[in-house]
Amino acid sequence: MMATNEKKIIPLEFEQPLAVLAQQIEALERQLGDNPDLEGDIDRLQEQYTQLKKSLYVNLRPIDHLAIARHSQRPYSRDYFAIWDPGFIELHGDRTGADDEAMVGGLLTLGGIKMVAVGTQKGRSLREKQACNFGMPQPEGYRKALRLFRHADKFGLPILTLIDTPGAYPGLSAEEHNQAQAIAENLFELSGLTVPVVAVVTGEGGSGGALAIGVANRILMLEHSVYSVISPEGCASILWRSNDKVSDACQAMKMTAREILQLGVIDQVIDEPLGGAHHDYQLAASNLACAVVKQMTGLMKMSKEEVRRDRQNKFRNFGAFTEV
Amino acid sequence: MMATNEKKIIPLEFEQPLAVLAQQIEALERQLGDNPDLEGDIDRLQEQYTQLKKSLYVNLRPIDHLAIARHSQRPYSRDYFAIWDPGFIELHGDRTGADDEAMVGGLLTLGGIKMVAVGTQKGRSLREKQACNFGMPQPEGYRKALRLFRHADKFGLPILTLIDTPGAYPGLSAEEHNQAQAIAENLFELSGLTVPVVAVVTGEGGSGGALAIGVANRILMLEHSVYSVISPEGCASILWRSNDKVSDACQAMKMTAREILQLGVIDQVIDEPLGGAHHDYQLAASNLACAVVKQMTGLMKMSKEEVRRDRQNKFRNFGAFTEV
Amino acid sequence: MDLKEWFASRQKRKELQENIKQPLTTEEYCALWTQCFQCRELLYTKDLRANLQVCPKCQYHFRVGALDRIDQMADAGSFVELDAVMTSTDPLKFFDTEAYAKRQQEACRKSGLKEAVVTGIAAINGQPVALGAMDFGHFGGSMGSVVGEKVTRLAEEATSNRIPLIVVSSSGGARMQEGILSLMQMAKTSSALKTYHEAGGLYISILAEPTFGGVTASFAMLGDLVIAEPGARIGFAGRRVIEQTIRQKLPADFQTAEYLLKHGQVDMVVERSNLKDRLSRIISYHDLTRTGPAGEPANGTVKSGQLTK
Amino acid sequence: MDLKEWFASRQKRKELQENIKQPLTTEEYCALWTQCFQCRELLYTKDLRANLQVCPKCQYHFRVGALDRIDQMADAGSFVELDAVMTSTDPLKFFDTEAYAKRQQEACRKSGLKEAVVTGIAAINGQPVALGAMDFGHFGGSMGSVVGEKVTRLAEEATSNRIPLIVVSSSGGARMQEGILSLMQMAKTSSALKTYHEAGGLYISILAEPTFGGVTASFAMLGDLVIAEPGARIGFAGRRVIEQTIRQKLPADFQTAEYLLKHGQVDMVVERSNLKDRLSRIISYHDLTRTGPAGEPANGTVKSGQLTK
Ligand SMILES: [Zn+2]
Ligand SMILES: [Zn+2]
Repeated sequence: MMATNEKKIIPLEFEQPLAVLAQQIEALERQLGDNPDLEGDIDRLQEQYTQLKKSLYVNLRPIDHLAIARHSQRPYSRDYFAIWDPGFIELHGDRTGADDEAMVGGLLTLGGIKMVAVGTQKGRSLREKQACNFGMPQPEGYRKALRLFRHADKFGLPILTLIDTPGAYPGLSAEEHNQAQAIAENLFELSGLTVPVVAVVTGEGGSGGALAIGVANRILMLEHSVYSVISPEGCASILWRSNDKVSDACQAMKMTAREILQLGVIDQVIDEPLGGAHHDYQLAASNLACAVVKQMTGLMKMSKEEVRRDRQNKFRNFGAFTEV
Repeated sequence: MMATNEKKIIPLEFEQPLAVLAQQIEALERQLGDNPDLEGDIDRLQEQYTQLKKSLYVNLRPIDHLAIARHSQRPYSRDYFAIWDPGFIELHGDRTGADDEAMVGGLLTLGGIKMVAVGTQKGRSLREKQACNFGMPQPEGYRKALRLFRHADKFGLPILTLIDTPGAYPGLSAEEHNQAQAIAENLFELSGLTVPVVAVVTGEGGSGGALAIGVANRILMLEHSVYSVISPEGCASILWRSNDKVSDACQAMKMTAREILQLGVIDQVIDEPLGGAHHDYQLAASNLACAVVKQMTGLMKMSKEEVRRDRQNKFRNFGAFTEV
Repeated sequence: MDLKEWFASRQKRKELQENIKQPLTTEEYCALWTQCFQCRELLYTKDLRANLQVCPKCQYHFRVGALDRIDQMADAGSFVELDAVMTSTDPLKFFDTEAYAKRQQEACRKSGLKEAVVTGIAAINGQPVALGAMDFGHFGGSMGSVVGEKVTRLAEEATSNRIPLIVVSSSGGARMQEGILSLMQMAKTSSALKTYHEAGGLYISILAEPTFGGVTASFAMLGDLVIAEPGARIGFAGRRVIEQTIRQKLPADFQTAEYLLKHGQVDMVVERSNLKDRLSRIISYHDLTRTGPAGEPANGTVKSGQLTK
Repeated sequence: MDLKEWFASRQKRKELQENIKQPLTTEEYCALWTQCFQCRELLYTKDLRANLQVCPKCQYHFRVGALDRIDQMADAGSFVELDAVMTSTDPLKFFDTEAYAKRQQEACRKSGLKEAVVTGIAAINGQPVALGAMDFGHFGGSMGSVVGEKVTRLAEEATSNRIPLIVVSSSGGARMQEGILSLMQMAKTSSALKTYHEAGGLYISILAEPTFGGVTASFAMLGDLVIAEPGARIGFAGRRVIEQTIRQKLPADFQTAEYLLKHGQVDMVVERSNLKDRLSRIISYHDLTRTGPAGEPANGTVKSGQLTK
């Protein structure tokens, strides 16, 4: 877990005006000892800073959300699990040859509810990032998740999944080990589970690789997270045949939390701390926990058959078509 | 399929006296044109040959059975499948990365019964032998078999397995891919199937690697086949600390078909053509088919629950102990 | 254009060709001949079609449109199309360099189809089946809401009629222009197949050149049995994307049907000329009237007159 | 010797040690000290035992006998042994360089046990469990008819009482001297675990140094959760056999608990000092009274007074 208090937050490109103001304030504060008259200026700038910050984050473009969702200091699954439950019992492995670190899972207690939690993991240090394959699971990772889903189903444990992945890994052995089948099997099996499943997109929801742990009764998204059928870079290069059109692709695909809520695909957008979850891990984790516990509590009142039918009906209704 | 009529049968060591007689007869026959008086000698030798052959095969030592079971011309699973059903539909792969050629399976019709057939396969040519890893499946092979077992169970198709394997492969990736778990899971799942399972040891029944497809309602063995908890070579080297004691190990372990029948572990010993199945593929296949069809027909009269309980009870009763 | 119209227009075309003996335009001439992608042989298009779109010289399996595919697999006259008029709306008002609505019109004009999959009930050697065929020629065979909905309904149809389900996939993946809704079709179809599976259904998935992305990672890989056509390229990620990611050359036969067979991903590779017979024989092994939802014998049996709702 | 006798004799030994202050024999002196296999430190045996047989210097986990293991895991006084008097017959009249019957006597003398596994009902932090522990010191922890039968009965006991099942494995594999009957124990135990599984039971398998062969390839690898002890060597085939077969050196950490963790075969590696607490916490997640055989809520709940038959 990264302690945000001790570490300087790296500003994003669209946050530069804010960063400039902050620097000015800091400079003035250093001179304050010599020149007490500056206090007024500082106050004025501080006010300006607060205003700018507020307005900045209400008028974010889709590509800005994407930048926040991908922020290198954004809390990852392990951060949430550690904040929520220091006694989290991690379960490893697919039983057939690999323990994919890009997929973390185990026994978690949240708001008094005992559950199986599974999440993609990006890694913080370079070494971790490589170990986690930058958050791109291999087929072995999806199969590890499936093993935990089945465990949960057997013992009536509700399931929480946290999604933050660019997608499945486009690699040689991933194809050889049939990642298409691994993803498909997860969709297939998740749809048949008789325990409540709550999925939260906490960062990037990257296509099939995200959906593989996202077939849930309730799908939530953090305010600045994104969810899309293809990466905006992929979309831009295919449809615009240009790498400069990523922003257009973000816009066109309607991939932000609020847009996807409007499309009716998700159930709730969870507020983040101002500027993004990486500004305050504790608050982000707490907001997330509240939302999850509330949804889970509701679902846990259903019978096994109801909970399954609820999930299947949800996905059954997705689609936009006419029959005339 | 090897055509035995066209190919000379390679004699085993204990068959040498027979081979010598056969050579003498042949030599005399070549001289018969010059010296018609030899006919009497030939007849006498021929009589001797027939007598010797008969007595030879009723007094086989365990290690002689082992030699026949391992004979390089012994019919393998593919030979039986091809003789029984030219329309055999082979099904490949474990779905997650490998198609182990040491484990063959598919949809087979035998005596009018549609079934799923699975068998280990040793390979005939050097290239085939290597492709089949000399009949030693990898974990992927056991998982392929399991996939077919589950298919059979879903569609109510009875299962036939043919066992002829030195055992699971003692290799690096086999261990890394958790072959112990692969074997254990097969035992676990086979015991729960609700379709009839008939297993036949057709050659070598090598320990856990054999049992992994051998948890059946009825277990049959070909007359000269063997079935043991460890290879006699392994047993000799561990218990006698000597490679010369293989014959003693064979004797001590009680691994021949008749001995195992006496121990109550198998249900039937199937006659082979005189000298072994490799002397007459058609006859061997036909004997085997008759036995299988008869057993299968009986089992198919049971209900799903009965067939499962029958199998579980069978294995529940194996063991020799006292409680005083 | 539904299947009946298509057959009618094909008949008309035939008659036209025989009646009018005028010199050919260049376009008409080109349509007469097809060059094999693999061996470069120049083939008479009519012969190629008669040979099920397989090059008689090198056995290269050309792509087959959805209607031709059904024609090849279903007993003559047995196919009854479902959901023929379903079309996609434009939920995102998607616009890249062109509006999605415009691109859809274009796709329909090119393929002569309303969408990238044609579904219905048919018979294969007398055995009733639920049959779907994708058409790569329509919008790259991409899966949007309509493809997802039609495949889902087909699975539901197969479930309620207790008949085998056969889907021939050929797709570039999910349809980007419908954004997240396209992605959700993967889950929707998989969920319908789960229900079908638990009801004891037999689903045979056929993978044709090419099958990629969200289609592979959902219904295409969920067959009880999976059959690939020779040479078909099948995968999740595209070859070029993988090469860019891992910065190394991939094997020449990477992601071909034969490569997948070697890597345990498909049950068999079947030549198109044997496909119908093989399907028929496989189906004969799976008596769906025998097993019911709980694995117990079903109460009723399928009557062929009661196949469609 | 059953557990009660063992505790009694241990108590007697303790008293003896305290009362008699005579000079030690060489044997007694050697028994007082143990050298760590890993760091070579000379450890006072009593301290080592007090530290759960873990080297305080390098954390090397020594093998633990079945009775000590139960002592470490079960709440004091909670263990009630099952099938304490079961012994193997000699179905094959097996003779190698010595008769099997003779070897059995020898094994009992060395281990002080009747067989290579001790099973019973116990409590872990108040939670009733079915508990089995293997003893490598008895006949190499090999599985013959008795080990198979006792593990099977333990699983059946766990099934009928709806309590968690915990088995600590430590074994060289199947017992050759019982031939094919030993092999069949793999299937017998796995079959009992299948029934337990379908009844919704929680089975935690603990793999201790060393676990190999037929034990690994049956009940040891069938846990809902699989826990290994640090440094424990676990596998199917032995390291030397593999090296001879593949003719290459194996990695130094091959088949260690940590290697298995990296290769996805075990859920976690847990130090012995944390094991009881970890088990207790894991069990608290799995309420076996909640799920019944068909995945529906069970009718009754477990009453701790009704644990043994
Ligand atoms: Zn060609
Ligand atoms: Zn030490």
